[in-house]
Amino acid sequence: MMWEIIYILLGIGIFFNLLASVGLLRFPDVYTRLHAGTKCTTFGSIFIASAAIAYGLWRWYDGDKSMISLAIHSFFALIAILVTNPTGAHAIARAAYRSGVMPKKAVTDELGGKND
Amino acid sequence: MIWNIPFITVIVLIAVGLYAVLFKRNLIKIAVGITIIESGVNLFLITLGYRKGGVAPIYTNLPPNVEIPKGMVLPVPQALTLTSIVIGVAVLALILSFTMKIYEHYKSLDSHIVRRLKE
Amino acid sequence: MNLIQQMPAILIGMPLIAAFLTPIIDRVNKKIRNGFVIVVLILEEIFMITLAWHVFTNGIAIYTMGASNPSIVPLQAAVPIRIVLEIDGMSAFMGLISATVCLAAGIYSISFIKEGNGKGKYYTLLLIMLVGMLGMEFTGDLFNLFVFLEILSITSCALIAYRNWYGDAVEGAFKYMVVSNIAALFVLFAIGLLYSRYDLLNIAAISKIMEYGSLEKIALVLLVSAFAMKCGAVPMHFWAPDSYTVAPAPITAILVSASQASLYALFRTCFSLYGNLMDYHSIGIVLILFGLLSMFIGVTMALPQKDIKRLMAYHAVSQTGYMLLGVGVGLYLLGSSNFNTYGVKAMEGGIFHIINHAMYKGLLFLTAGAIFYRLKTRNLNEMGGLAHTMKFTSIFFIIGALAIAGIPPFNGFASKLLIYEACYKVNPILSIIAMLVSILTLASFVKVFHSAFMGPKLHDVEEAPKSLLIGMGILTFVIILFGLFPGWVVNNIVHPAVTALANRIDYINAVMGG
Amino acid sequence: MSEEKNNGRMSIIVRTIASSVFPFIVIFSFYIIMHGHLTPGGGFQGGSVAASAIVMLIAAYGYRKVDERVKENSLACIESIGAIIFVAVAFVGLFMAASFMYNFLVGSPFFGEIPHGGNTGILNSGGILPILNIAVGLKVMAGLSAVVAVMALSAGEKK
Amino acid sequence: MLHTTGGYWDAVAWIVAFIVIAVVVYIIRGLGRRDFRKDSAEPFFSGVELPTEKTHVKASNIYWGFTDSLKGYYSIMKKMHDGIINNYIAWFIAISVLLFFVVFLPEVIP
Amino acid sequence: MKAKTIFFIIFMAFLLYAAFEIHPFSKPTSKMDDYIISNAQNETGANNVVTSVVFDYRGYDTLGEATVLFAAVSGVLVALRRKEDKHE
Amino acid sequence: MNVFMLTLLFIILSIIVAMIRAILGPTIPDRVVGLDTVNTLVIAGMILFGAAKNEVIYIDVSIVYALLSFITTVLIAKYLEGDKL
Amino acid sequence: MLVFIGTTVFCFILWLLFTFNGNVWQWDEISAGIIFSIIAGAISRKIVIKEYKQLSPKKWLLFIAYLPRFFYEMAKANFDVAYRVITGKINPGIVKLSPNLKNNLSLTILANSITLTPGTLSVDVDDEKNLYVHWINVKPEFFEVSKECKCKYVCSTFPDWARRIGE
Amino acid sequence: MIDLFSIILILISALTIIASIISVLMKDLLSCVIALAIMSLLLSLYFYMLHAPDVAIAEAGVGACITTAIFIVAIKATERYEKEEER
Repeated sequence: MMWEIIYILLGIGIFFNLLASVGLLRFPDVYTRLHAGTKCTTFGSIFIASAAIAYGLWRWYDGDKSMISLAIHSFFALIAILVTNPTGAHAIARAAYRSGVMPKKAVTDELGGKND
Repeated sequence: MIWNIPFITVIVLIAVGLYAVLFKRNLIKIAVGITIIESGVNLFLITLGYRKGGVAPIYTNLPPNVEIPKGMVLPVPQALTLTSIVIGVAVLALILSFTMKIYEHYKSLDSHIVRRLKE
Repeated sequence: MNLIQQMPAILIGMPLIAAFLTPIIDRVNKKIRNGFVIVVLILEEIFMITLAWHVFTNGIAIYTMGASNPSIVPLQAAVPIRIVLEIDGMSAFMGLISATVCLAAGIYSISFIKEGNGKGKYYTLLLIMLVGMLGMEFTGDLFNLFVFLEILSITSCALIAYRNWYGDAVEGAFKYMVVSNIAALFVLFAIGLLYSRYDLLNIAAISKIMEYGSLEKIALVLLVSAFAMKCGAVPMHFWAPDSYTVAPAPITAILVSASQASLYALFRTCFSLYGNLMDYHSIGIVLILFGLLSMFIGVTMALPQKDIKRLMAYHAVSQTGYMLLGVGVGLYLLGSSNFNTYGVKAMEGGIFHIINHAMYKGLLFLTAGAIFYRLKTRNLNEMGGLAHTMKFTSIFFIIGALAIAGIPPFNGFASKLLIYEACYKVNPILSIIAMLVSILTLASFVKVFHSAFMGPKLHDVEEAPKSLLIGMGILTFVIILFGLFPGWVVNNIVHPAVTALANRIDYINAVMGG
Repeated sequence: MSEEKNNGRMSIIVRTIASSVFPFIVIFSFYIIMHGHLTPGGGFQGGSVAASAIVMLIAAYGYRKVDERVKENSLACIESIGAIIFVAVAFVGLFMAASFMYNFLVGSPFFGEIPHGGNTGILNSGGILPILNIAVGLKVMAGLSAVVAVMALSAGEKK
Repeated sequence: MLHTTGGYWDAVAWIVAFIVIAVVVYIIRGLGRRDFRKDSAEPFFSGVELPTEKTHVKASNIYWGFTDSLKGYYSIMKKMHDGIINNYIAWFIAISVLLFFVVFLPEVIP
Repeated sequence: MKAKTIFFIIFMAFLLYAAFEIHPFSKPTSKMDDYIISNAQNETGANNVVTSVVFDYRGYDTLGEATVLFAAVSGVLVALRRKEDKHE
Repeated sequence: MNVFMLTLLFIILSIIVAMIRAILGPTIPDRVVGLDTVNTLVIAGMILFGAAKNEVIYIDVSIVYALLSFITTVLIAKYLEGDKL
Repeated sequence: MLVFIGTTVFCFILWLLFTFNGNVWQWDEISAGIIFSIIAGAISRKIVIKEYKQLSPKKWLLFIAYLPRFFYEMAKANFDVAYRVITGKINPGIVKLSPNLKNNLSLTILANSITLTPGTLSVDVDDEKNLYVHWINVKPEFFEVSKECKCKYVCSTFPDWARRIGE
Repeated sequence: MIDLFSIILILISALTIIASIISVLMKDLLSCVIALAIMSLLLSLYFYMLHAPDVAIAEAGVGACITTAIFIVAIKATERYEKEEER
């Protein structure tokens, strides 16, 4: 039972991570690539880390005491990803805009002219 | 079963770094090349110490059924690599600060121009 | 606690802790800092003489870092686990050179380096440089050798770039940094190869069980060429004139002995690590060729120079050739029956030349620095008539120039005589080239003396300040002493070094026991 | 233009996140340093992580803001102090016990516990190793951040 | 007393001899006519007027003949010392390769 | 330029030869390291053998490493220091 | 066969694809996006390897990366914004 | 002072979590934790928290309550991206939102949330705390919405959550 | 027989080499730095998989932050593009 849950979690993680990479290749400009690169990797990594957390908790429950710290440390890695990834994306997007990389196929650009 | 591919990786890394040092004229590129050689040598030391089926030589929360000492990778290369990494950072910082100063004086980073000292 | 037993560690640790204290003392008071550094350097010299005397009389001193009894290698493992410092005659000999030159340079720097926001760090780096040299010379461990090599090159580069308002200074530092770092990385690669083969890092322990296979050959080549580059053998000497020219004068004097530390590492690799296992004939010939090329190209490049320090730097390259020649002849003859007759003499000549070279080349660079201190130029064309006012400096310069040219009764003559006579037995051409180079050396120093000191009084300058004179005086004193009693020096200091270098078995047994 | 207005500061979001992550990195680096003899890590690793935290502040707030609080000279002094602790511990081994770098605390009451086999980790084991870890950590933290700070200052001056 | 391969060298004896010779020379010099110098003639420079002010030969001009006669050699040397950092490393590689051949040749050609 | 390339290739060929000559990957010779792994816990009291090597068995190297870093920081401070008023 | 290792293989494949973007990327921000993605994937890979080998203490490395990768991104973004440091 | 204590307690909790290995903590672990948390708190006391309000436990509970909702949005976002990756239908643009948030923390929470939620990516923020958002699928109806409602239109209830947590 | 671990190791080797080659060949120095960061990242994963977590942390701390920071500062103070000037 436990292994099945882990399989499912890992499967979802792999799917979204691969999706992120493919999206990175397919999208036309920086901003859309950021959508793929940030959202999907974060989401995929959440599932992969959750698999590790589940595994650690399970082993802990089975009596292997030290495995709890696998869960705790994975959880911290997860939190760190969750906090830093969107911030990094924001930083890149802003830098890209300020360094003159305009969004392609843009319908509207309300920031235009304000990058001073 | 993985022949000597890590060692070959090391040699290729050293080759790439040495290529940069030998053929690239930009001084920062030379620093990049030195960093790559450094990484290659570090990787070499680590690959020397790997033992099949070994775990890290740490006794805290050791996984069960580890044979001691044959079930652990060698610790000395890791210690050497740590020292080597620190030295690499120190050298890199010094080289790049020299580069900044050179640019201040010469207004160029081309090694064919930065040669007041010759003959 | 036996103090003489702990001396190696104290010799390394004391300047180190002084170097770490210097930035803090610098914030308190500048005068105290100068005094502190000088006191440490003098203590270092005294301790070094004590240790060297101990080593010359009692044989090899062993210091195991972190063991419960440092002077024996722990026997619970069959191989040395901890880092072992091994001070034999050669190490002590090199240590004496480094300590003396650093003392002279330290005193010289008091007035030479202007008081500014960098002087505290200057002294820190100078002390660490001393530590780097001593560490390289004392250690019996390959990786430790690499670490101290890096300490030495980093401090050297930082000090070469000390006058960072000159573009050339930074450029010379950059070149030296790249060159020495590449060399050090290949040394590390070679160490890794040896480690992969024997799972050991101790020089003596590796040497004991070494076989001369293809990995060892590659390691040997990398070690020899890297150390040869670091000691400035032609045709890998290009960094030497560049960096010697632009460094502050006292640093240049130390750089000479720093490159000799690399020379020491080269000799240690050839004699103690590989010894007569390897094909010593061909490596000996390679060293002799390096020596001949260095001597000839160095001196011919020196002749037309018009920058006084660059000229002297080329002479440093040229004089390194003598050492390589002498020791190369020794290596060439190692193991043959001729070794005990003239191989030893050649090595005595080469190694005696190391200390002589450090002294007189240091002195010459210091005099060049004194001229620079007053005139603010290194260009020989702008000098002239300095002997009218800078009397002591010109006397020191004459002594140094005569010594380097091998004019009796100064020390250069004694060592060159040994090399000439021993090389003559191997091949007369070697001696002839060596003598020719000596003549050209004299010629180029006549040129310097004529341009800088003779002639009409062109500049209105004063004598150099006292601390500069004291620094130069120390080296002059040593030169005259060695020139007057070369026999005593060779028998009591140089000969133990030569025997220590040539007897690989003693070196191994000191660590491995039996 | 924006150079004057921003004065080297990143956007408000980056700044807020950098501030909130800062104590996390610092306490984590302390954990790495303190548990160097138990888990992967040690003085150098923890020190470089802590230095990275300071680099992050420099990046997010601009050098000027950090310069107001930490001068590079005081960083150099902290580094000296770390190095002095290291050498002093080594010298205590020389003068009080057997030799330079002798691990004189193993077997002594406080730091001397000797674990056997795989275990969950005892903090007060390891003899002088934790002290050396702290010394090196202090040193590396101060040193690396001083390097970046000085280089950033020098680069900023030119513009 | 320094024993070399073919004999020995003693600096103190050399200095003593030097001093003795110097004293002898001085004595011999003292035996000569003291008034010789006073009425010695000016050196004859084949009719050219001697410059009254002191001149100083520039350093670059010394050994001009030497460098000029070895022009080919010096042009090669100047090309070698080109001050480009890449070439410095290239020389290191070249020497290593030569050493590799020196070390490995006995294996290939017994 | 051409000579440089040739020398470079030959040099790398020799190093590649070395890579094939080393012991097969993952089967190192271990004499010193086996002793260290077995005895590190008893001799130094640390669980992490790497740390006990870094700070105890090869502590002197670490001292050197710390010195390198110190020297590099001083070097950067020296190399990038501001111009002084009086030039030499 | 350990399922975590198998997952790691797929993660490596994703890294390959992300690296193509980092290599091709016409502008610097594109490359940085690639770098960021590789970063996150490596963190995931580290967690997986630690779990695969039952090594509890290895996860520290991934925390360090998760915290520090952000700094690289911010630094490059800062350079691109053209501010002084 | 309160800030210092808050940071210290935060650090101490983190330390305890890091060092938990299945057993109860040893006394030396805890004492080391206290010492180092105090040091870390002293270092970062002026950097982290600028307002005392943020220390209130109510905010933290709200934050935890916010997570499920956030996670749901994230899942939706990913399927959205998957859809766009496969079909390649994009209609991007940069739009300006005025969420009327007062302090930095809430703005940060909002920005990071909308970066991770469907179709939006925060690009810039100006001095009046207006967010500029890159929207992957700009709907034509958006331009007809009044200025106040734009924010709500793009990112549903996130501004309210951010306001409740941050302010 | 070749196991999963070896395949992964070979893939990481190839990626490391590619990243290093890219970092040498790029004309824009900023791209070089990014490639260098990727190389350091993969190298760290390599160390990690060879069971050297100590070294992996060190490489993480240094390669991810300090090296990149120093390089970027240096590029900031000098120039961004590698120029091939006439000889």
